[in-house]
Amino acid sequence: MQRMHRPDFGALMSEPLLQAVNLQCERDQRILFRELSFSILPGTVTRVEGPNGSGKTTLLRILAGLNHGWSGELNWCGASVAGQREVFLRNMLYLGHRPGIKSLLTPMENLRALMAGRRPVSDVTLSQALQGTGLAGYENVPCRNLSAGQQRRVALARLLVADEPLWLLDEVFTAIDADGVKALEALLQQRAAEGGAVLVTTHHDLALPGMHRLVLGAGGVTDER
Amino acid sequence: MNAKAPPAVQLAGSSVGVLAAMKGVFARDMKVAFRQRQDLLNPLLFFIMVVTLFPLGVSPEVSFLREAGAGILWVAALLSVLLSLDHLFRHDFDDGTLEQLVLQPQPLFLLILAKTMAHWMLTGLPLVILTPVLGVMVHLDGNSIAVLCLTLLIGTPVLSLIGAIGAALTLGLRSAGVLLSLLIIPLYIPVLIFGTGTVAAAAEGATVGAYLALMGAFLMLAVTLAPFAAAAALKISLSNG
Amino acid sequence: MWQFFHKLGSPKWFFGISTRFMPWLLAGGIVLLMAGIIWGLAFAPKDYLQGNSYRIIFIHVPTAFIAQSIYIMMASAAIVTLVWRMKLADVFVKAVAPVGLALTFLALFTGAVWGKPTWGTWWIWDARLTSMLILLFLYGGVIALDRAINDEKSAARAVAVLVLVGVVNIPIIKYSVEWWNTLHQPATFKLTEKPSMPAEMWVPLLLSVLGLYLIFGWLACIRMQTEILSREQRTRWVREFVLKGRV
Amino acid sequence: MAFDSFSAFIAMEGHGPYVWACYAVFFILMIATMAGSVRSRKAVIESCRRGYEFEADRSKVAASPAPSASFTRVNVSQD
Repeated sequence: MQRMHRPDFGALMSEPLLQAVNLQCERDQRILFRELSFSILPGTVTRVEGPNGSGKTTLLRILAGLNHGWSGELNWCGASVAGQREVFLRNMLYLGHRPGIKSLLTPMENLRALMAGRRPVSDVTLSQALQGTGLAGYENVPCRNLSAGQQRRVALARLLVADEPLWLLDEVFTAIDADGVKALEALLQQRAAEGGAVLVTTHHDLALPGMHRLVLGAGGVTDER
Repeated sequence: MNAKAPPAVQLAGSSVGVLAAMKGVFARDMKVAFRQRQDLLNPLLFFIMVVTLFPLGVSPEVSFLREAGAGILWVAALLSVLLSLDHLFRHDFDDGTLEQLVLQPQPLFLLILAKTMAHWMLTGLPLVILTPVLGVMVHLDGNSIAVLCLTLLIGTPVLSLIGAIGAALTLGLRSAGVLLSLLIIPLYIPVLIFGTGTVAAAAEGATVGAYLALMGAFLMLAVTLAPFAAAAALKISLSNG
Repeated sequence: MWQFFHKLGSPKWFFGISTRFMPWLLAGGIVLLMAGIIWGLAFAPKDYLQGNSYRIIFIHVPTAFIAQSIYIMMASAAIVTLVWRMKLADVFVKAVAPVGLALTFLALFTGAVWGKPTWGTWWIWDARLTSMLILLFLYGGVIALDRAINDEKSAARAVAVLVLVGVVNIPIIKYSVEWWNTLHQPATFKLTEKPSMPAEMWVPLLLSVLGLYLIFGWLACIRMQTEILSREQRTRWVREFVLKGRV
Repeated sequence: MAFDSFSAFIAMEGHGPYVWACYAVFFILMIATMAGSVRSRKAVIESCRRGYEFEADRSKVAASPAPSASFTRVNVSQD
């Protein structure tokens, strides 16, 4: 996979992009995590780990601003996320379990619709992105005729054109074949090298040197660096 | 970590304008709807069938139909819109499109306004277009049919807008369809009253300008307030996921 | 001031203070309500137009009035829920909605029964009765939505949105129903509209309204306490209250 | 007193059934609501108490942490 969007290194930054202070989340009368504090620095890949039900998905959704019902502080570039929601949303890309692909539309139309609210991207770039995820020749086939893995790749094509510095990727490796996983690993690494920050949950073993780990567990939270 | 200097990243620039984003949402909904044309026809068929039930179930007499016709058509239109509301957010919710919509950097209520407009174009507008035919079938006179079409033209967007609140509130719940009707029907009552009342006034020869203006005020109120409520409701419903 | 506000939102504080008030609310409510009702039933003069059937007014008006004001109170609490996220506010909405439903039903039932000797029919599409019927639907919707959502916090916020949407609609509904009423049946005479009511009538009416208000206050307190206990059962103060019987 | 006798009070000049039916339903429903509220408060307190006692028992028994998952097959009788 080859990224289409190459950022120019104008703004040099070393302060944390996203900072969580004392996050606590309770669900159905059960505390998922408490006193969870961490910083996401530019140029890092962080893997959120933990057994099923430890709150990995919930954490990512909280960071993305989808879930309410938590307490603590979330800061974007040093200021509260709540006060600059639109700026934050413009700089954050979230891919969830459900990737946001309409089965009635073609990969091309899906990608175009997903980018429509973010930044103008030419169709040429979009089709290059689709080719980059191995969907060459499928650009104009309705997504419902594609396999689960191919549909997932449509969503991943977004990563090839994304300019958001922060990526929150929830179980993106699901239904992706071995080659795809390798390519995606390379992509994440490349993104980190460009200065982007990636937070990822997965049950795959990732072979990424220098990867950070954020471990959620029933017995409490450890933040390993 | 490697010992290199911290890498640099540039923050993303300003996002697409609100209008362009709304257009994107609208265009996608229209495109999806036209890929699944059967779903577009269903509320229309339902509309026709409900109207058919009244002459069969109550009386085919011209005098009855002429008096009740506007009410029958309004109730049938209301029910058809109600029937279609369940789909307004459901598919988007199931495939994750809704999450992406909420995470777009533009104000959510405007994006919802775009979605609701698409919903109206796909359900309300066809109902209005079909109304003259059914109006003739229930023996309404020409003037009444014209006024009825006007009230539906102003009223059905209100139905879609208020309905969007209900659809957002019941998103992802069991038996959402029935619950949606329970929540929304009481809120539809004023529109129904003024819709049919205007036609009745026209039939008695009164001028209807004031009534239509009042319905226009309803529409303005719904356009300005309903998307906010629907956006708040949508965020709450998504928070469960 | 802010501290007081914060304290007001604390379930524990509310639990303690309400326990102290509740006996007074209940006793005062029962005394006032019974005084109003007995006065109204046995001592108030007969209405020259409607005869003795008008004596239903001493429960019809209190139930109708309080049923409507409960919805307004719920809407105020809904704003507090959405803006300040105060726990007590959503406890209040959840606790009093069924009471509002019951009182709305009573207002409708007494109105319908009153209609029989007055209009000669059990139900007439009178503007007030119709508005009350729609209010009953609104309460039904609120309760149904609350039951349907499992997650407590989401349920509270969703219900708050619905209540606010409803309260914006109530004046519109009332106005439209009244307009519709004049359109379809001009000049029926209204059940509770009196040009001038003698003091022997309105004083007992006032007493029963106040009495029912106090009883509603008691009901709200006890139902809120129930809700608080079940929500906060993992806190230490509830544990102590349950095991040792004190707050 | 607006009535001459107790029977006149009950009859209310023919309006008695309506008036008394209203008051009966009012009192029944109000008392039911109040009694129900009292009972559900007691029920919640009782269920809390049972919960605390159950927890207290369990904390004595379970000292060793259980594995997060064992995936042992459960035999299901198929009648």
